[in-house]
Amino acid sequence: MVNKTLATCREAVASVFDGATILLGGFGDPGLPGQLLEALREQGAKNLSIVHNGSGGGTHALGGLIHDGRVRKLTASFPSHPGNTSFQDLYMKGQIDLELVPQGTLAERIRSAGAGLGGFFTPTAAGTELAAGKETRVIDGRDYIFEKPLHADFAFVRAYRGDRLGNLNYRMAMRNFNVPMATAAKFVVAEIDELVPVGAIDPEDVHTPGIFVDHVVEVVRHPKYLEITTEGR
Amino acid sequence: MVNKTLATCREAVASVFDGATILLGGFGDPGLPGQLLEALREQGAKNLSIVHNGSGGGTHALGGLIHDGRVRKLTASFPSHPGNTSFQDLYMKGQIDLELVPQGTLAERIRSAGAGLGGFFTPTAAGTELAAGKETRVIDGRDYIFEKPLHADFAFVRAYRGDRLGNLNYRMAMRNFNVPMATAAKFVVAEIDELVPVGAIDPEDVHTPGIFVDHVVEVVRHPKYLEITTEGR
Amino acid sequence: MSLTRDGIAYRVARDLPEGSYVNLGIGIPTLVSEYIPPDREVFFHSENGILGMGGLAKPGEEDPDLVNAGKQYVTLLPGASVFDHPTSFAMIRGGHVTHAVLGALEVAANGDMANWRTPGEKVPGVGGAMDLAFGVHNILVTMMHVTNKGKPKILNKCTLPLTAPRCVKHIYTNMAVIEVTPEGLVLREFAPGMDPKIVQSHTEAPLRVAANCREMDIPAAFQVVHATA
Amino acid sequence: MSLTRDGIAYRVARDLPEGSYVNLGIGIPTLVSEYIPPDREVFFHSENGILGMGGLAKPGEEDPDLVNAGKQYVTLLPGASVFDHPTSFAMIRGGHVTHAVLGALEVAANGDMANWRTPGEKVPGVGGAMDLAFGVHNILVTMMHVTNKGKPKILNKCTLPLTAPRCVKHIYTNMAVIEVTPEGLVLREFAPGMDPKIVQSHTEAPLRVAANCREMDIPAAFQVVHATA
Repeated sequence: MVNKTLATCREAVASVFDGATILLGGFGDPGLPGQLLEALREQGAKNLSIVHNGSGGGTHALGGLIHDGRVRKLTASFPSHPGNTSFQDLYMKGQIDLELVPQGTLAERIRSAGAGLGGFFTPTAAGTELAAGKETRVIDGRDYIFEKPLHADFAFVRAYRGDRLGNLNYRMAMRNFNVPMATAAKFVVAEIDELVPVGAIDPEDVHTPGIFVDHVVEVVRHPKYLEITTEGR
Repeated sequence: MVNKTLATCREAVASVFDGATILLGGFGDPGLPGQLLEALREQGAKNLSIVHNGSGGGTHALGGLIHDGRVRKLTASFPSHPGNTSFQDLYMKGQIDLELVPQGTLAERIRSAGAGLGGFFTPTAAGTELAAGKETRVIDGRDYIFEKPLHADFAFVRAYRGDRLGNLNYRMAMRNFNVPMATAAKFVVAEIDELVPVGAIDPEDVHTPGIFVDHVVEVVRHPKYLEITTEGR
Repeated sequence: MSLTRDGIAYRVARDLPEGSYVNLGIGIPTLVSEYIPPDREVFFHSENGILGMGGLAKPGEEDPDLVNAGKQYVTLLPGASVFDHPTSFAMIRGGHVTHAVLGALEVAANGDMANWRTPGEKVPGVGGAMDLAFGVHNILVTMMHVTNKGKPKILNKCTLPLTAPRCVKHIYTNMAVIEVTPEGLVLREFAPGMDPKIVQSHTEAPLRVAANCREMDIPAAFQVVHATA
Repeated sequence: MSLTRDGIAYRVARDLPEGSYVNLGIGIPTLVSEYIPPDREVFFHSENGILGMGGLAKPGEEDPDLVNAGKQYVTLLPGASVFDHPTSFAMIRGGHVTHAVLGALEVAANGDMANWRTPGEKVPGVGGAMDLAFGVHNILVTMMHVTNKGKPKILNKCTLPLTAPRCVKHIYTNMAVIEVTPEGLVLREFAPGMDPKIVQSHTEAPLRVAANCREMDIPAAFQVVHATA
């Protein structure tokens, strides 16, 4: 019997190696796998390359991982979290690399990787500073730039319900980057609120089919991750 | 008050013009907008360019439209419907053009159009007869071919439930090409089984948000479209 | 007199047509949703995967899984939908979102816009700004007409890195409503008590005055004495 | 003796591992799902947007909105999911579907496969064949070992237009199980009553006989007297 469940976040992050590239889902708190991140922080792997929309704040979750000096590179669309952050400190000291990617391009590059494509042309950023060094092409009279797929070693996502086959269901605005990220890494782990029996998620309500997922871990939602954040877009 | 409902399929197809390109959803019967097609057949527009997975059989729906000589070009992945068909007759006589596209490439080209992209590189068909004349590129050691987005003037799709805002919900295997097609045409009409009040479709169950849809038409499902077909893939 | 921030939002809200699909940036744009006439249906889109967004959630009624692009807890209106990032940006880049109301640091006479790199910022961030500026047909800029130091923000040419070239269609400020046309900027309306000459004196780029240019019709509550006018 | 069509399907089914995600082509491959051992979980994928497909629907119990890629009415197993075409082909092209069992007209010694253009066909059709052949790591071919006219289908070089180059990993026929390796074809098993020489005599491409090559372990019900052997 296929059983993708793991008992703890610790087991789920055990195989993360130094220098790994990790897709980290979530946008704000919804869909952020905060407890996998805390487990990763304890696990100790370093020189990580993290792909996430933002850079996190405070000293928990992603902010904590960056604070601990464990991240060598961040690929993000909005790392400019208001206020002083660990990311800002390290970035100003030249101790962390940043690849800044427009949000839609970031999502599409991840989807492209998961879908087995070799890249795509997007109009976004054509002719701007963020297109510097990128291949450009005029297609049907419009300027486009070429963007490559963004593959990763690991993806950590958060969903609402999951089953032992890895099927995931998200509530409300939790899908965000989680849906494409779950398709684009060699090893995909989902932190879920509730492990349900196979069949409890209606076939029409499976947002990430189990084919994409290696493991699910049920966690108790920590109130810390429910705080209202003030992070900008 | 926004109201995208139309009373009849006749109104829904009224603006189709000679030479129009039409995305036609469905795979087999599920998701095929059969009554919009019958209305289109009565409407009379000709020299149509139709994009659909297959070529239809018999003399109703797409088969009927082709039978009537109204289609000048078919873009499809599997037009080789078993048995003699109107498409086969016209194709053998050189009276209808065929653009043969692998099924996944067809779906992705349509999605690419709806997503505002300029095209993508896919490994599918690289080095085969279907890549003849296409740009090729080696990306990270693998051969890819370039495929352009497939835009259209009209998209006709079929959904299960819909509301006056154009939100659509599909049952089971109805989503198929309908989801991407609803994003890729200038004018999008959905044939639906049931018009429901706004809010009746849960936000998490909207598979095609109303932003993509121009009109919905409620129809009574005709038993003719429930016949078991023997069309191959 | 000039408009308050809410006044600018109020003025933009009047121009969003029935059935439009609108993305609101942070700052003044966020206020726009408050001023949609009650008999008009406008659908608000949020980059993180929401269409049909309602107002902010009341304290104590927040849904922890439902924030807007500014990470504020929001509500949904009947007929709303939720989806993933690729779908959300397909809506933006594919031209399905009909209007975006964005803040800007600079706008040029040809519609060039700069709003993603702030002078002196430590860490750059672009978010969804470029996708919106490139993908949405009607880019409506809301901003104060001049900087805190009184310098024009509507320029002959942007000095900051561009978000997108030639993307802005209309500019709404505390002083004026300006249309970007292929022939340059056209002054459509000015704040109550102002006139075209005053607006031009705060604008680097030349303004053509529309034949039907008029004083804005805006409630007194949205007007303030303008410090620099 | 050689295997029936069901025998070929039975033999393939034994090799699909627990937890595999499998796409079945039409013809012999369709039969494979019948022979998965009951204690083994294998998930069947259908191009038109189904994962976790069960068997064919019983007459009178068809769901009009649920067909497989062959347009037959099917059922879903618990844990199934449905999705759209772009997602379905992301599963295929992205390498998430682990196995595809496909019919073929010709397979070459290097793993080249031809299965999309039939000689003499009037209208060409490719369907999802190329996406599968290019995207899925384990391409398992099932076919009769020779044509109706007794000619080999396992060739030094394909004569028909390729579906994909170097894609086949294993070939299952009524006579043999053959592995495609970088060094050429390796005979792993032969049908009961056959031997490596007989198999080679029906195969154009040279076969190396594996050190542990053996007679297939297959129930008698799946064996028939082979006309050409």
